[in-house]
Amino acid sequence: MIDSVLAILSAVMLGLGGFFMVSGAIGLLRFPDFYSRMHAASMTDTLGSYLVVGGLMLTAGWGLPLFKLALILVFIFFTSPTAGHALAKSAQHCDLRLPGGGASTKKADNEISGSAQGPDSRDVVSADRV
Amino acid sequence: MIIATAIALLVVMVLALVRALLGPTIHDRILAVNVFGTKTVLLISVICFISGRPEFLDIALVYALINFVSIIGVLKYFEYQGRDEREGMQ
Amino acid sequence: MLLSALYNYWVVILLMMTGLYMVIAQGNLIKKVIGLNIFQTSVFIFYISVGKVAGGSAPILSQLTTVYSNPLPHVLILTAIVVGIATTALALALILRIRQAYGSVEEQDILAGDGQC
Amino acid sequence: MELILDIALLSLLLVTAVYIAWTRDLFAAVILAGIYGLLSASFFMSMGAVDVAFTEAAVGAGISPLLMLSTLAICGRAQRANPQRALLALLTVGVVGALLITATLEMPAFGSPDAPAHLHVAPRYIADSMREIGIPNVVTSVLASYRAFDTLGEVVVIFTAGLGVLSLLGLRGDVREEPIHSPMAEPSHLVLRVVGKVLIPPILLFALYVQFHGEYGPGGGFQAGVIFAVGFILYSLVFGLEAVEKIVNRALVQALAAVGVLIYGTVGLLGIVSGRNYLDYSGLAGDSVAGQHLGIIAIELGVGITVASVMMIVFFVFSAQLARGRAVPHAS
Repeated sequence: MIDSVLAILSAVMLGLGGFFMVSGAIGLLRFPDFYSRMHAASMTDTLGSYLVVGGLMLTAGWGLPLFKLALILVFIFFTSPTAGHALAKSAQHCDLRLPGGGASTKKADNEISGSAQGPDSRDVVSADRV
Repeated sequence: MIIATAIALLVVMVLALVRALLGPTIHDRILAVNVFGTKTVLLISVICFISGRPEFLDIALVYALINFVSIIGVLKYFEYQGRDEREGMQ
Repeated sequence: MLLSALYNYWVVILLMMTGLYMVIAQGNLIKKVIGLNIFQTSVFIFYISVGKVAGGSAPILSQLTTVYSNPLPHVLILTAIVVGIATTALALALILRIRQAYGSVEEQDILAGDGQC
Repeated sequence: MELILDIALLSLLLVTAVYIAWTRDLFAAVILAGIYGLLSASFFMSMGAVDVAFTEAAVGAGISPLLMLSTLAICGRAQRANPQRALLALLTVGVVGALLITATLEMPAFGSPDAPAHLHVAPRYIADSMREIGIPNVVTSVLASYRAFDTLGEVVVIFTAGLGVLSLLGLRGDVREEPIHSPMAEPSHLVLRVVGKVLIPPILLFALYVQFHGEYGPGGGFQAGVIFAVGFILYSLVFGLEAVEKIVNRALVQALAAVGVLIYGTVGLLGIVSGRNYLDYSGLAGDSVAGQHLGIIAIELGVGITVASVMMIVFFVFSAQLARGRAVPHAS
């Protein structure tokens, strides 16, 4: 009884996790600018990982694998949002602008090399000249 | 369901790879690598369960750590680079 | 049938050729090192593919299974990966010194710099 | 499922490699090389090569992109094209590739159990290693006992490469013109500093686990060394190079790189002293299985120490170079 409930629960969690991750990846691919892609990717990334690892934990049974999965969960809990935060901060820091030009006004609190350069000193194109 | 999850993970990896190839900015690529890394952690855990030897989760664990370190490293060097190009332009 | 039997080897060869192309065609020394790394990884993939036994599990003995992949390629490649990163580091250090001496990491500039001396 | 995984991962690898060759933005190339490392490790995992996947995880996705990026940050990321060379190269590559593909038609089918590679020594390793060495991880027993001499060579190569990097870049690093400044060490990265502080102890603990669990599961000296170094690399990324040098003395790390090789060699000599061959550990303890076990633990420790110190030396030399970077005058 307990086993079948666990199996169903685990299948539901794995399925939901897969759904969230795929939807996040579609967002990563289709959204128009960096910050909204970032939003789609990092939110679903964290939730999808929790669901998948949680689903695996339910099938693992007692033992070392369960403990390791729990560790993975804890690490993802710490690293995934932090990486997202650092990434967004770095994008803002490098003056990556939204199409509307919102982000470049916020760089007054970044002390990097004074405030001499205008918003064009480092635009999206020069950040990635292929 | 585990197999369906593995296939979903592969699909996500393909989409993230496409984003990493398309760019357009370097931050998009870094974001794609980050997503890709997390998905690799999950894919490896899932492979462990599919192949019936879940004691190999150490590898997924090491990925979860290394991925974070490399993202931080990439961002750090990009800040160096950004500061440099800015100084060059003045 | 042929596809599933030889697909791994074909991909290995295509990767190897991509690496070789980068080493020959690109003038930038860093790009050459990345090309060498790709070439190296293709060899790793080749060894691991050769070592795979259908239905075989990882070569860590357990009661659950009796068929294992061949452990010997794993040993060779495991050490090769770490040696590979050490030699890559050495190559990158050489590139940094070349840049200090010539002011560039492009092959053409370096050759031109040699011609002047 | 295995076949789908295999084909999908290999195709992704191929796409990534071709894009790396095609792009002219070196920064993108290096980032994609990171993805390439992740993919190849997943591939190794799906092939059942857990130890290899472990090593590739730590090296291919972690340290190698970091080293390349620090080189890039000094050398610039633009790259020049060379069209006439490209044509010649394409021709060469096409001919060589066609020849090699013809050669693969003679290869035994992928995964066939009666391929020549599986008939010679591997069955003996799998059948007898439990009785002779007494540890379940066949890869570790082959690495550290059956082929220990080979591994000694690899460790010496790693040590030599570390020495080479040090002599090329490190020796002038003692004279420092300006204080090393790390953007990540600024207070604006508060979240990163806190999370970094939380994560470093588990990384080091995990490295020790990998080091001493290598006989029973995937792991061993090579992997543990890299993970241990990654712990310190994370510290230096978050808190700056000066902070690390307060903790780990540079001279000590350089000495430890040699100590690891010496431990390995000494254990080999102990084999001779106990009346056996070089690197035969059977005589180290009462019965031969216990002796083998002891010897493997000792040499794995040597490997781990050398790998960890060489990786740390290399990374710190590169970041010191990066921090000083443009203070060095160009010859141009």
